[in-house]
Amino acid sequence: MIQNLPYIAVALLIIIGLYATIFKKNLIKIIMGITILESGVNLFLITLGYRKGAVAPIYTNLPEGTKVPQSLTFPVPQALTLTSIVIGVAVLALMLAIAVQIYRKYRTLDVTKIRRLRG
Amino acid sequence: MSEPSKIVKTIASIIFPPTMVFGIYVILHGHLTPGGGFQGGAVVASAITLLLVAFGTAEIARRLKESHLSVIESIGALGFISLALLGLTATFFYNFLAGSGFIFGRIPPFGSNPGDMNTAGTLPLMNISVGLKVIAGLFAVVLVLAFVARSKGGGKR
Amino acid sequence: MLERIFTGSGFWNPLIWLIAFVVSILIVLILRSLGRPGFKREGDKTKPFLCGNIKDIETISPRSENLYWGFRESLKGYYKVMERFHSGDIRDYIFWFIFVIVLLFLMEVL
Amino acid sequence: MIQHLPALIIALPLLTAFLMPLIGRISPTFRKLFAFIMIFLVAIIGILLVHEVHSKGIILYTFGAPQPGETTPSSLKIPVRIIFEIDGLGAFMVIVSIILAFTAMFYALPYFKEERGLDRFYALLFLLLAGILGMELTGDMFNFFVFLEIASISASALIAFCIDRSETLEAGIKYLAISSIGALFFLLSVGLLYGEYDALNMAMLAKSISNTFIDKMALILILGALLMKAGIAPMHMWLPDAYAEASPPVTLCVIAATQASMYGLLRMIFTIFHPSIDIAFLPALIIALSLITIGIGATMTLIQNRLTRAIAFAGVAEMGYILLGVGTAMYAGIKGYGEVALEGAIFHVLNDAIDMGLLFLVAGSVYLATRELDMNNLGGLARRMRFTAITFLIALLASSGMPPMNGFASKLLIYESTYALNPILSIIAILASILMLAIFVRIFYSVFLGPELPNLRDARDPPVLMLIPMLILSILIIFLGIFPSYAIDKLVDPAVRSLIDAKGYVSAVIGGG
Repeated sequence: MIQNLPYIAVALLIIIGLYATIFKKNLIKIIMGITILESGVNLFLITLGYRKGAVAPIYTNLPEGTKVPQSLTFPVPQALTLTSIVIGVAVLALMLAIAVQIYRKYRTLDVTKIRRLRG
Repeated sequence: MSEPSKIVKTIASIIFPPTMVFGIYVILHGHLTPGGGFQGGAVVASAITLLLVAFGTAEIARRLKESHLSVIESIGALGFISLALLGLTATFFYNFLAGSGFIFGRIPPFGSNPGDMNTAGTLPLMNISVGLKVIAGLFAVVLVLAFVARSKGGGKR
Repeated sequence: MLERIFTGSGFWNPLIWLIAFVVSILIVLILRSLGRPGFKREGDKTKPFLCGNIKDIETISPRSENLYWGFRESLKGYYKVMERFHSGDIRDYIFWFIFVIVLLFLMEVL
Repeated sequence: MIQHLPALIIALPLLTAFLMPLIGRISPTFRKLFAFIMIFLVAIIGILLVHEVHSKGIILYTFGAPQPGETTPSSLKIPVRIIFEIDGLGAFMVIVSIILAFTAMFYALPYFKEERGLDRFYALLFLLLAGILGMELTGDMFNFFVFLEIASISASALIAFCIDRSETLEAGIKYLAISSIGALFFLLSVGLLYGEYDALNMAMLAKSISNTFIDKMALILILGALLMKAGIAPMHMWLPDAYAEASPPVTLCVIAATQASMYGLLRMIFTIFHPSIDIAFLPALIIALSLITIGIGATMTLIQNRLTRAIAFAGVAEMGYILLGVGTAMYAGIKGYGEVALEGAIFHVLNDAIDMGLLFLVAGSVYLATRELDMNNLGGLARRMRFTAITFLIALLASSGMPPMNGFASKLLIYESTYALNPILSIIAILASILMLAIFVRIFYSVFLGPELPNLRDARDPPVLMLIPMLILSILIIFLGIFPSYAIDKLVDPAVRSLIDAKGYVSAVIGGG
């Protein structure tokens, strides 16, 4: 049970993120929802690389008696997560910048009012 | 918007140098310890953002032009891509410095070791260029958003 | 150059089509030349007949939204649904995306 | 140098994108010249690459390896490095993207004159090109995700580029939000596959995937994300917004990104998942989705009053035709008429890109001449803009599938193969195509025919530099229409063959049979 806790957290985060993106009206909250969704996916990737009782795969100053590579966690998912975080920062920055400009033009962040493109 | 108090300014000035040093440390030791260009760059950019919060947008924008930031960003990205292109003797992104005995060229021993800065070939150089790009890019984002926030706070439009 | 592509049950050759097109145009031209040669275009013969007192007939033309009015009128119910479907609300976009994934998932599980 | 082509075709756009802010400081004219030279170089590299692929078969490029072809390190038997793997389909998509990007850049150089921040615009355009090309060349799942995100981020920044109009911002954030969620689902499924097989390489995954529940989940998530990115109903709503509000050069590049997503779909379905995964309802569902897409696209075009938006909905319908071919091929297996359907679908990718691109370029010329896109306020433009009217006529005939234009050849392949599957499908497809023709005639009438409007008296054809890309695309349409077998033999057939030969794709990387 306890080792499944991260996966439950992943599911919760993804559901919370999707809930926020589908049911919240404020554009900023939708952006937050996307960020939460992204944290869920990142947590999932990190959890994949975990090995019970293993240490981080850093060769400098490993504890005495660590077996390489058996008692190291997988480094690849961590690299994936880092890349995903960097991409997430770019997406977040761009979305916020556009949201600011949208607020300037529409004077609102309510997505039910930001819909000149329809039909 | 009221001016931040003296306490904020003082604390920001005290915290700023260690944060900068820590960020640069994270960038430079990216190939040895957790961290690297992006993480260290984010730390440095947040240090500058701290100044932005404490001393106001106008003061920072007077000293750091946004166009300068974009030039720094370009230089960082160009450094990265040209390091990758230099590896074209073998393949793109080939680590041509590793084990060459030249700068960052020492081969580290396998397994646990105390960590030697002078290893890993092109990786530290790439970390530095990514760091430059991230510092400039993140700070430009913060600066632009701060400008927008200020122009709205003034009740314009 | 034999320009044909096979479609499983037949083939398509644009050159043959072009030749047929040219031939049919020739036939049309021949038919046209069989018409009355003395026909004159002047006068009111070629103008459309309009009742009522409409001025500036040369500048009036139906605007884009009035074209195919009948089509639109007969499919009014459909288009009402479609306009509600294309609401322009960003949440609906995300909702339909999730909907399709959940649909796929449920179809797989059930 | 020839073995480094796959790396250079990504590296050059990236280098250009990063150089742009520096180049822009020198002089605007130099910036234009530089952008043009670089896009020309990228096009040349692309053509050379395609030639290499056609003469030598699958090309591999391993990043950071001592040799480009050394896919697996000597001590390990699994591919750990990022690998670019270019087969016939990838080469075909490179051609499609390069045609679109080249004409877009050509068109953009005179289109934008007075706007600020143009060096960012060109930088983003090249970044978008790098993202699209990366998606088409990569042989690594995670790398595909990264390039997908690069393409979405730069595309949405480009869509929202003209911040003077509020609608562009709206379209930009809608595109960014939906595509980042889609990309996150893609990443989730990459994580699932990695957790199960410890592999990110597409060939490695294709070899090891079996029919487990997790694989099916991963396939469903990937399919959802890529169908959305390809603009398939009911997830197509971002597409008319994005296409209609972006400036025409950007729209062309976004079309290329959409087609790259369609490529991803083909790659995932036929190379990675198809032989081993068995989801019974999937082909039928794909066909159903494609019919919905065709129907919605064609009927929604009718009630649009904005020129670009009407064209964009027609683009939705075109994506439906491509998916119909794919679905038929999935249903029938890649043999017999299934192969014909796949051939039609892949050929239609090229045709759709060219037709839609030309339509949007014409819309851009109309906008440039009149500053108006509402069709209620347009009319009689053919008197003043003869060249534009003729190119629009060519493009509308092509995209509604009239012989002898290129759209007819590919649609015929799709019709006949779906007829073999079920006549009703192809009847619906043909009816929708006829409807599209009728609607395009309406658009043509209301924009170009009718009496001349007094406020549009000084509308003119765009300058010669902008006519050239339109001319290029028109010539391509007519050429591909009259000589379709040329394109099919040279480009489409290698793509279809490489899709059929999934084992070859795998063994090129891992070795063995």
